[in-house]
Amino acid sequence: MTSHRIKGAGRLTPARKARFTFDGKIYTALEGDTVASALLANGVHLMGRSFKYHRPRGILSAGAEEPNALLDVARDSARCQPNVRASVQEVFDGAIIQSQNRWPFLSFDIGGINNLLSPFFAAGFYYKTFMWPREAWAKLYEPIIRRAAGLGVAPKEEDPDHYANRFAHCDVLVAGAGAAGLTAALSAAETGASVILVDERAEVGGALLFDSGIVIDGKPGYDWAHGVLARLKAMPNVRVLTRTTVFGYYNHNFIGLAERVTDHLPRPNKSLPRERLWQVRAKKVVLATGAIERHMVFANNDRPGIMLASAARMYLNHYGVAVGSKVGVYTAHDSAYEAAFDLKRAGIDVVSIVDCRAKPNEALLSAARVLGIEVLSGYSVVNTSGRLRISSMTVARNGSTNHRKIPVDALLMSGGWTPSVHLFSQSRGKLKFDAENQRFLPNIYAEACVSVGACNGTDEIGALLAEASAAGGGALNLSGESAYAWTGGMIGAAEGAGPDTAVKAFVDFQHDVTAKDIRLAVREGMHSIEHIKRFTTNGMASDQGKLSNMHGLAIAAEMLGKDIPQVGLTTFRAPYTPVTYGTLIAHSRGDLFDPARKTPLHGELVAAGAEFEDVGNWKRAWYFPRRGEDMHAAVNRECKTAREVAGIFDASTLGKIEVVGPDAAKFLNLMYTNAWDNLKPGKCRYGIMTREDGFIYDDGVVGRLAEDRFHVTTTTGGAPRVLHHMEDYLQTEFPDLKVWLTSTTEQWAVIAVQGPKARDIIEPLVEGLDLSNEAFPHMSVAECTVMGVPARLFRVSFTGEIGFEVNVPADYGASVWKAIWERGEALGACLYGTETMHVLRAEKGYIIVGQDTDGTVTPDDAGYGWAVSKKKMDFVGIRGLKRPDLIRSGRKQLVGLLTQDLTEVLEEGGQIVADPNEPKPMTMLGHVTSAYWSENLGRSIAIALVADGRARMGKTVYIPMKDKTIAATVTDMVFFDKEGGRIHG
Amino acid sequence: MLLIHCPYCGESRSELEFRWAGEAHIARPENIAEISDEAFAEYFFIRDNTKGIAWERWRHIHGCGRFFNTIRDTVSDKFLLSYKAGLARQPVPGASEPVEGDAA
Amino acid sequence: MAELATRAVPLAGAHGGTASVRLKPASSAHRISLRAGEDAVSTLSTTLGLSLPTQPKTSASSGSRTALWLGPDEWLVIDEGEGGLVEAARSSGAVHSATDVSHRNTAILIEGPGSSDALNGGCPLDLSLKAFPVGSCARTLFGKIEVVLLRTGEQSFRLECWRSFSEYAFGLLREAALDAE
Amino acid sequence: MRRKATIATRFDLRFVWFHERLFRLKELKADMRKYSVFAVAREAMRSHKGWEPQWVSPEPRSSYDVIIIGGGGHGLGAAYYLAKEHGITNVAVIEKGWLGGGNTGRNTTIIRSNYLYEESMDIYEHSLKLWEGLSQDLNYNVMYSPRGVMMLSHNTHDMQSFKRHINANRLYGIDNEWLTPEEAKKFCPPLDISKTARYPINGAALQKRGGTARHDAVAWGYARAASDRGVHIIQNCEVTGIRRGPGGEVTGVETNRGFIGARKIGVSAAGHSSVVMQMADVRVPLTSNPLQALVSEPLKPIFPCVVMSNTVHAYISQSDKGELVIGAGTDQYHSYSQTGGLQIITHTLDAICELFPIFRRVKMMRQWGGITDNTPDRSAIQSVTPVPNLFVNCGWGTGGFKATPGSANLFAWLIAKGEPHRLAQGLTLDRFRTGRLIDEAAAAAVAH
Repeated sequence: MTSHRIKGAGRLTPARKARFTFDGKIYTALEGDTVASALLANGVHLMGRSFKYHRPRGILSAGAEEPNALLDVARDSARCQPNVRASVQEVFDGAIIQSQNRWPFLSFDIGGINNLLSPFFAAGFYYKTFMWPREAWAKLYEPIIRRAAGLGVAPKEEDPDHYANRFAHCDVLVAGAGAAGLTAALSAAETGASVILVDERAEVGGALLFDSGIVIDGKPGYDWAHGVLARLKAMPNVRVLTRTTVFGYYNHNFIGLAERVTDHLPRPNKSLPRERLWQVRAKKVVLATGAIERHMVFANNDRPGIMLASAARMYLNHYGVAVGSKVGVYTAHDSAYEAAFDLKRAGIDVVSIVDCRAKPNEALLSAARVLGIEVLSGYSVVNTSGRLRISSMTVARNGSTNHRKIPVDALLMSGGWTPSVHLFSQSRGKLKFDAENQRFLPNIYAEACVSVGACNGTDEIGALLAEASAAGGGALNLSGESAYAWTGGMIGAAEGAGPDTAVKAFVDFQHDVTAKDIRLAVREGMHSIEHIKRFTTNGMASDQGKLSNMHGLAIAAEMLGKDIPQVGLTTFRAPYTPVTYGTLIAHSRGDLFDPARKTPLHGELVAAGAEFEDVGNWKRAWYFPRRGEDMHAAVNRECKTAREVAGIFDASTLGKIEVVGPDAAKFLNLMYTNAWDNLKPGKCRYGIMTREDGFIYDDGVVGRLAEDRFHVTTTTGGAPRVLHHMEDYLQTEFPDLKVWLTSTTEQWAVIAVQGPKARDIIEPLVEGLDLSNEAFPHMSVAECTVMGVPARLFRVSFTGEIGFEVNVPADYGASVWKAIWERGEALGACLYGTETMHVLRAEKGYIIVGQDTDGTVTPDDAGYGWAVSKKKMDFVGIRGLKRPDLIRSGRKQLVGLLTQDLTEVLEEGGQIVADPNEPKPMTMLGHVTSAYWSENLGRSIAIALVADGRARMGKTVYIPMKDKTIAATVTDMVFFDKEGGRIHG
Repeated sequence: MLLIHCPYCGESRSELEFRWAGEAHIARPENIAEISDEAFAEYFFIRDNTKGIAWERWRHIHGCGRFFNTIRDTVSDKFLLSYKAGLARQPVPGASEPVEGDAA
Repeated sequence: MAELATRAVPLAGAHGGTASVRLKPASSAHRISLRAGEDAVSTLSTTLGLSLPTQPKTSASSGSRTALWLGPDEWLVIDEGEGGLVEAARSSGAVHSATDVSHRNTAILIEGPGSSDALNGGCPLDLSLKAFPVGSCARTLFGKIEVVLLRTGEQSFRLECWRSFSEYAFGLLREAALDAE
Repeated sequence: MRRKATIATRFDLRFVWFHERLFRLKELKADMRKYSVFAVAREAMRSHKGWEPQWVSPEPRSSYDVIIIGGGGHGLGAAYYLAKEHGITNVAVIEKGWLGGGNTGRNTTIIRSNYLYEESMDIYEHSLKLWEGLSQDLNYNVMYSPRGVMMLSHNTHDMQSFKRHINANRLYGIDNEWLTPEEAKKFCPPLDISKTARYPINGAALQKRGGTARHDAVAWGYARAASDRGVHIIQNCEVTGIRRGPGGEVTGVETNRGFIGARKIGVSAAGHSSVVMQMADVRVPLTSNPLQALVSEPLKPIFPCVVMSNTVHAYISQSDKGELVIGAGTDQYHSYSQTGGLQIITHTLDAICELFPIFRRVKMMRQWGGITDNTPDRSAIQSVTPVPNLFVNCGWGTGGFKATPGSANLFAWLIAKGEPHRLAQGLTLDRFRTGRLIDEAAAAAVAH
């Protein structure tokens, strides 16, 4: 296909091709290619620009740790994804791929000027400047910085894809399906345990995908891995999830997985989720997450074409791609030799292995000799050249200034391997430093968890297999051998990275953090690794320091003259690699974001043309506009009709709790400020609930149905918390009381019929009950039959008119509502919604808890001191109510307000002052809690909390608004039918 | 997300089903109406907020509905014990010495 | 005599599911929330005609009636026949609370090989047959709502929820079913 | 190599010259301690080798006039103001870990002052005014960015509550204005204001002076400025006990580096305040809860302001680096673990994506947790204590960052004078006895 794909190498099928575009140019890939392998196969090394200096960057790795090659990958204008790692994303036919953070082109980027200005842009420079003049930061500097920063561009359209969630449980979750993970999973599965095996790659195998030198059970590693996979897949107790990242290790072995379901498919089935969130609770977790190869820190170590040795080996052995034709190697570790050997055997010119160690492994040296590869031991690479791709490396013997320039078009590097302890650390396990091998390893476990293989520092294949088998809980007897035992490695700056000059030796590629930045941070007093990280931004890029953390730490330790463990290690946090919001949200969007609760009468309300409002989770009818009416007109009409004829209202959302048992009254005595033992069956009472602090918590009408049965109502929003509050006291403080609580909010549809003709409307529908004033006066309750179904009828009023609340089993609600409305309509009644309900109750001075009170209001403040029993020895709130501040004078009290201009309706939330001319800050007396136009009174009315309000009756107060000041007179709260005769008919 | 053992259900269930209910073994004073302002503030507001081993209440609100008590290490978030409401303050499992505390 | 009220059930006409997960609203049933102390269990069992389960997560059925253990003093008793649950409980003479919740709850039947996967789209319980065998029941969560789950067969469940949450429950099941194996 | 460096230097000089001409700066102090564009340019020419440590970390003296326990923004700030405004320079800030390692470095950096109660307005507005000049005062760019904090209203209750706030703020002289949904969309274009949303937006309250700042810089800036005035900054020093004299008064602290004497002690230990206070047998009404936050991968500018919605529980802004910074809720239980549950994160993100559906393909890059110290009324405590010469500043809950300069400034006053400043009189411990709470939570569901 192209000259960079080597015939016979790799495991992809040459016949299965896919086409994609990169920055508008069409390329061909093979199925199974990553974007990185496909671009490399096409000879493309330049894939991105760095964050700060906009330096040209190519692919560095072949895995999740990639810091450089971040691309925008799209299917269409809505399905575009910024910051995708080219080394992870699989190519699919039709992919539209673009480079990021460059303008106008990737190859010529104006932002590259930052590279020239870099001496000015040292770590933390922005803390020291951009301060003058004061306004310039937000107006000038910050906008420029913000435009320059950021990598990819967020999609502009709503994501059309969907995502899924799955809760799962297992005995053993294995993270990583390399040699260790496969072994542990098989070992566990053979004991009958339920196993979930997870790997972030499309294929299992881990390092076996590139490491051609490993043989297990007599088979090449890759073949063995696929054999084990086949066995696992055949077992019913095993689930293998590939393309799935273990992104988070949370408390008590709760593990978050992100499975990429369709991002590799050219034309995914629409029913498939794009990604799936797995929330797994595992009895045991086996971490087999391997190790990540480190780069070498030296001058200009970031040019395209410079990459990790294992990555080059992966591109060759798995994808069949040559990363260069004249390849140099710079290493401190044995593994890079094997990469060189593989490349050489594939016919690629490997010009030199530069090994900074004085005495590399003799076996490797002789193998190199046999293959004809020059080895420069005790040498370092001190510089590179090449604008958009490396063209040469400059080498020097350690300690010498004699430089030799060697032309190369690729440079492989290895500083050794960093065990992937991210998940172990997330689980809050404690690490220890392995000084000999300069690495942190798992030490003290915080969860039921075990690390195996390279992430545990176990590198030798035989030991690894034995360790993994034991971790799985079974007893597999596997043999393994590798071509060479690996030794070596270094952390920190190599020769040629300094010691402390203008040289750019990159530690963190994406954030352009260099060795000298780390040194500067230390010089400025940043001695904690967390300070160094935050000051330099080392490890804070989207790769979260997978490559840079150890180097940064080592350079800081050297500067400080301390051992590495003394300098510390920054905390690893979830996610291991970035996770799409959509995946984390899964189903919770649109209608499934939050349940919208509808009453049993909802369909009838819709049919009647109701406008709705959100109250808590409920959809409630707000008002019922008729043709040509706005809200104001509709509410005025509803208010008038309700008082003159009758109004019908859906009150189903009121919270209802059935309190049953021989001690029911005793319990309510404790939970409400009122007394209940003297309430007779068949009667109702308005109750106020406080918490121990004495402030109003909830209110509602309570009906006693029998000696041992109460029907308690709560506010719409308060129902769940009131029930929880009651259960708390019942179970914890008063467990000896024989009483039980059951939520019946949704058992009943509640139809309120209020107004002079209320009785006429419902009477024909009610059986078995005399509704006359004498037999069934205000504040009565009875069980009866309505339209043939068992019902509870309340004679209660929240309007000041004769009122009934018809409770029927919810399924019958719509039918009964229809019948009531049919009769009501014939008699001239209306339907009304919450707005009219608010106006009518305000005309009567009835409060709404949560609107007129706010959690700082006592019953007495609200004018409901009468509802607090003076006789009871105890109730919840009895002591709180007596605290000094709750009984002091001058408290805010609920009062009525009448504006001096009748037509002026106050703003709810308006603040009240005594002296409108006081300069700011003004002394505020309180605020308007409710304010409406009252059509029945032909004027505006309001309720307000006012300091010492009841002592201010008749006085004028002021409500200063933005454009004017409104004068109002303090009054009592009953504006309509002050004598209260109407309620009794 | 915590895994919480409910002593009434006899098994461990996801934190999603539970609601935390504050420090355990704070008894409501028998003579609450009579206590001083200071004593009331102590009862209602002051909590140990222990760093380390803490006795606390949970409710299996979306399960069996019961309140119960646990012993949890607030540094590691590990549960050491769950026990039914009404039982006296339980000792820390594995602790060599009994822990002081009232039996409320 | 006034006209008789007619019944309108939640989720009327709701349908959904896939070949591997069939979803359907259950027909109306009688239900009580039954609360009683240990001492009342045997007499209540006798008058209700089934033995109230006393082990967590278990249920007991007899004829048209099923009692689900929800808590140490709490059962959801469902009768898909003639009803009479409140009366039966009352006739025991034992101290108890029986509250009619026939209309508060509604139920969705989930059947098919993917039914536990679909439920695990929103339910954090372990629904494997080992942890949640046939006859198991629990109050738990499904997405953002509280539900009561009863396993009626190896591949079938009954999900009870409050009526105003039933559209949400059905919607989430419908979506999760698409992702069930 | 050498040639390239020369080119870069020449360019830098031109940049500096341009900068100077543009703003006619006159300050040309050679003092190395002074930060300025000139100092940066000069250092650029010599590989930044001349910078001194931002603060010095001396061996502790045997005793101090004042010891502040807790090296976060509040504690460091209090030390700075003690030195600057009260002339008390024999001060040590003792930090058990690294400066700013607690909530200072873990929060979502929202700054605003549009609170409801006078006690809250007093302190948060005092703070906001200090924020406005903090970079210049400290000679350290804390990147205070008044880009506007917009709080979304979704229903009638929200509207009533917000207008109550707006009116109270206006009469108190604090900016806060009501926006229609269309105005809100104009101010923050990614916002979804469609009527069909599950929680449609019926308006918003905007405080234009609200915004964000760079959290680490606040700690470092205060540390540097305090250190300049002679304050000792002692890191990696854990207080293990508070020693008391015969009259019960404090005499110093036991630490893992030995005893250090003090005439006065100020505790400003955020989530660990109750632990420290217990060393002096003082119980404070606090619950420490995990509070989580997260950032996305860096993106080009897409989000111009700060948006909060208490109803759906979402807090979001975009950092100068391009990350979407999102505040999640508190976990329900009390904990010192600095970690929390995944469900808190997912719940926050579904709210964010409901308000901003275009963010569904954005990726979470990092999540973390802090420990918030919450009081029963969700307002802070700044108070004398029953122990003579022991002062406490805690209970800032989820709102501590925005309070930093104001809280530090008034805490310094409290320590210096032994009694609260006029603006902090309501914050004393006594309110839990009297019942005179400052219940912002009751008024607005969540104070953030």
